[in-house]
Amino acid sequence: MIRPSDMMTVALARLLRDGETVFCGVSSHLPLVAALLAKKLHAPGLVLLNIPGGVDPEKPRLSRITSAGSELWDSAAAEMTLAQVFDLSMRGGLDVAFLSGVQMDNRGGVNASLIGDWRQPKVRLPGGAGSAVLIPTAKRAIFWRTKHDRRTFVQQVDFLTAKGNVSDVMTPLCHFVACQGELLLNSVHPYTSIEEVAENTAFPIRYKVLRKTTPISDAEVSALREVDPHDLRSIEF
Amino acid sequence: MIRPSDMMTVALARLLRDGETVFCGVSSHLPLVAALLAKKLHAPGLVLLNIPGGVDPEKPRLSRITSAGSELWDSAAAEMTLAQVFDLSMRGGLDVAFLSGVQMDNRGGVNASLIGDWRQPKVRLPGGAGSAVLIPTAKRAIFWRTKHDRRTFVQQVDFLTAKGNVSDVMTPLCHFVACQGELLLNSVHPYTSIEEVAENTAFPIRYKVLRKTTPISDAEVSALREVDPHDLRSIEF
Amino acid sequence: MNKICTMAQAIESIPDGAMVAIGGNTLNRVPMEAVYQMARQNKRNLQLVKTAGAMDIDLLCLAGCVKSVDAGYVSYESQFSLCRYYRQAVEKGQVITYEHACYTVICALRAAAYGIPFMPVKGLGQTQLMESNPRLGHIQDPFGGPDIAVVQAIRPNFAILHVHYADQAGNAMICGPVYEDLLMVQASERVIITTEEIVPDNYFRRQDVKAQIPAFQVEAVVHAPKGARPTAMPFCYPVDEAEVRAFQGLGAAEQLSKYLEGRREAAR
Amino acid sequence: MNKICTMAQAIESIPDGAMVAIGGNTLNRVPMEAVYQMARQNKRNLQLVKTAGAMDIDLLCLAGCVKSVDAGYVSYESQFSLCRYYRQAVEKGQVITYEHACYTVICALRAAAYGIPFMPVKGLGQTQLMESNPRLGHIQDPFGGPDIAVVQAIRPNFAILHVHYADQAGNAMICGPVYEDLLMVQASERVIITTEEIVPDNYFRRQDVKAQIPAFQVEAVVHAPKGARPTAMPFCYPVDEAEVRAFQGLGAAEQLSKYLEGRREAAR
Repeated sequence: MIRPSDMMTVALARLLRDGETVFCGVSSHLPLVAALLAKKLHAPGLVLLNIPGGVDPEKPRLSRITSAGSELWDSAAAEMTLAQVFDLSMRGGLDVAFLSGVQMDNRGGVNASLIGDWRQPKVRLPGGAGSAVLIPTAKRAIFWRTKHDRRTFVQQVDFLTAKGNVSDVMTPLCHFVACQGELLLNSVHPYTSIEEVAENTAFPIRYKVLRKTTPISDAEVSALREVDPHDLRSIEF
Repeated sequence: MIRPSDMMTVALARLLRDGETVFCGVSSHLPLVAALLAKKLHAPGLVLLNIPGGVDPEKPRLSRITSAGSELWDSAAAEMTLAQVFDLSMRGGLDVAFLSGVQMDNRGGVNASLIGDWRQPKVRLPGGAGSAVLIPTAKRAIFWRTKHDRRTFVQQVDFLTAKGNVSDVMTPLCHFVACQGELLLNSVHPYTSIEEVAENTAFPIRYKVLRKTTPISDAEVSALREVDPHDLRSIEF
Repeated sequence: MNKICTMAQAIESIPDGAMVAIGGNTLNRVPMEAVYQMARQNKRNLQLVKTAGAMDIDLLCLAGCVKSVDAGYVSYESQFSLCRYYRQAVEKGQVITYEHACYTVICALRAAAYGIPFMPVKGLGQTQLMESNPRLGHIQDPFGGPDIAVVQAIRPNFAILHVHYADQAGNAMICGPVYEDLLMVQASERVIITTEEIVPDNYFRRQDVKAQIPAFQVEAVVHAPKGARPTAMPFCYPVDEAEVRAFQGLGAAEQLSKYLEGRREAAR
Repeated sequence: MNKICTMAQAIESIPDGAMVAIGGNTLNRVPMEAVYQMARQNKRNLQLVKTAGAMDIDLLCLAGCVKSVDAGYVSYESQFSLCRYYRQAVEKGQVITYEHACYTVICALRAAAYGIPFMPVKGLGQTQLMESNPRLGHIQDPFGGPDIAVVQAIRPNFAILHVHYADQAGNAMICGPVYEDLLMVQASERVIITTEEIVPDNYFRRQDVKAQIPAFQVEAVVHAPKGARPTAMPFCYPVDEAEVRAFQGLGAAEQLSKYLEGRREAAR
């Protein structure tokens, strides 16, 4: 049986290309593992950027508690503070930013801020961290979320934290791609169906060609074990 | 006989107070020695800031060629890049900046840029370095110049590089202080006279009380020898 | 000048209502001993500034010390989940949130460090942060380009950081990730350093790598071994998970003073 | 990826008309071997960017490579006096000077690094730089404060720096004063590193102090021992005074090629 956390991680890794600069922020174990997996498999020149400022750490021993700790700095070749990583994106030099949130609409709008009205929020969420500036400036902003339900994929977000260059959306059920400003279903993970995706999505599902996500290969399985032996990719599951 | 370079250095040192942050830039051997002398004599807590970014270097072995070299960094306790030193002044945290130039008028206007019209300069000068932003922002901008003649102290500068908080002007002949926007003669060095100052100054000499600059004491002489054994204060004489 | 003082003395210098920037990031190198002390001293109406905060902000909210938070992210990560005391305080209207994009906190601190009233910010596209956060605005490009977003300067009254090494004069060094700490030093009016270790005078002068924080910018130095606990201190100690959980389990403000007392004992 | 190439190859990548930021300060850690190579390759219409330049700008002016200079200060210090070739070129109208306050060069580079079109600058009070330099202007404060000066972003096409250590991928480290070099890396489109020493792969990974320049920002690495001569390289060599004087004594552009040939021999 394929675990959604494995499928998501592998599918995210496949989106990354050799030589790209890739930013992972706070509370981002799953895309962090995906980036390390891509580096191991097909993108050895991928450059991981992060909050502690370690550029391209080598085989970091990830922490269960944080994805912003010094373990991403220790084996780095160079230093680039968070401020400088943001600057890089602002001047057009960041290829990929991984970002998450609590709500997303079918135009790629992200809410990570609050539920209700901002003047008097019903629920205060953690906040978008870098989203508001990274989603519009990174060449590709990849949205990931470990829940796929109608409270997450909504008709309209309660608050628009950020919107911009979301290129891909990865969930436990499927992979959306942005096409002319609209999220289209690109592939459904092997263990589910378009019906299940539709049931759990509050906006209408549209697609051009419906694919199944390519199953995880043996090489991917073993690389995944190697880069994430403690299964940190599954923390939020 | 008192050398003008010694008198200027000592008189500048006397202007500095304990605990002050003091910036010396390029081509500034004389005020650099003055700052080290003040630190030696009456201002042990003076913090010297400089272009290489060495904060408060301890007994640096100065270079004859540059006042922006690594000898000011090597024995520093902390690092503060030039950009950060400027920032400090911009936010109101720099006590003293030493600056020079080629012309000065009796309102404290400085020209370090050019002679003639800026659209077609007759003589291109080095440029004001930090003057244009430091003279208005440092709490006290101290102007020093190793020449005192009518081409330097002019009725009107050819080009206004900077103007602002000039508090003191030190020359081989005398010490001016700024008072309500005007340079007033504060003291004449022991080896000269108000007549000589006036002859060599193109603007009218005004003063409230005319003093002689206090001669160099024995303690000052010996401290000067210690901080500047190779007489770098006299390079421009 | 010897700037070493006790934690109590250092924190006493912070008046109610002060704007305070807190170093570190999430559960990494946060000056928690100083945070505990702020709660013990019952500070009121603090205006907190941070890019990504967690237990620091959560605890000060539980203790009722906080008036407002300027931050891009306030939450624990992964298993420790949300900052519930902070959430409750915001949802009850007790704490004002100025939500930022982490980077706009950085830009606002840069503006303060550079002595300018505001900083242009690239990248703030379609976002309701522009309407919900009064510190954000727009401005014309005088050189003819399109309008650009700006953020107002944030000049904290205090920055509090926990470092690895400091001398008695206040020269201080952080090893490993610096986060926004150095920027906070430059942006803030007054700086309090808590340090794992006090090093001898002239220690940094003999190093090839200099202290990143010059003494003249520092007002107080507190010797606080394990001063970041229960957050992680790179090269020194990891997150103390049990202690974080104990805090998260308190539930009510009444339990906090006992917890803080326990922490005082542990620090002895 | 191995980015090591010859000086000739690295400099060939710079087209005529390029805007080039040159590392170092006055006679300190200037990438002179690269400057020589630009002159040998007869670059034309270069737009030079520097806070405080000396022999680098002077030589490129003598060689007729320069269209404009953005700088705060162009001169040798003390005994070496003025940059006469630069002066003559400006006075003859061959070279345009955009005069800055050093800090406005820094602010312009920061604007480029931050992806913004301009940077507010505190402190530009009464100065004719505002009228003589078209890169300076004024702007309203949208938060109600007084108007403030701004400088337009300067985004060089190239930054050229001389460093102590670099690996073949381009990770690079400067020891001692960094001047504006690191900012130039962030502000520029392409970066050429010349280095005293090539270090093995993973050299920096094992250090407590990391490379300040990440490989991905670097396009070319040139192994150039003594590549800063005749300027000083901290911890390595002082200014070569005789060579500076020899250059200052050339007098005319015709003498320059022989001088450059001599330098090529010396570098072997």
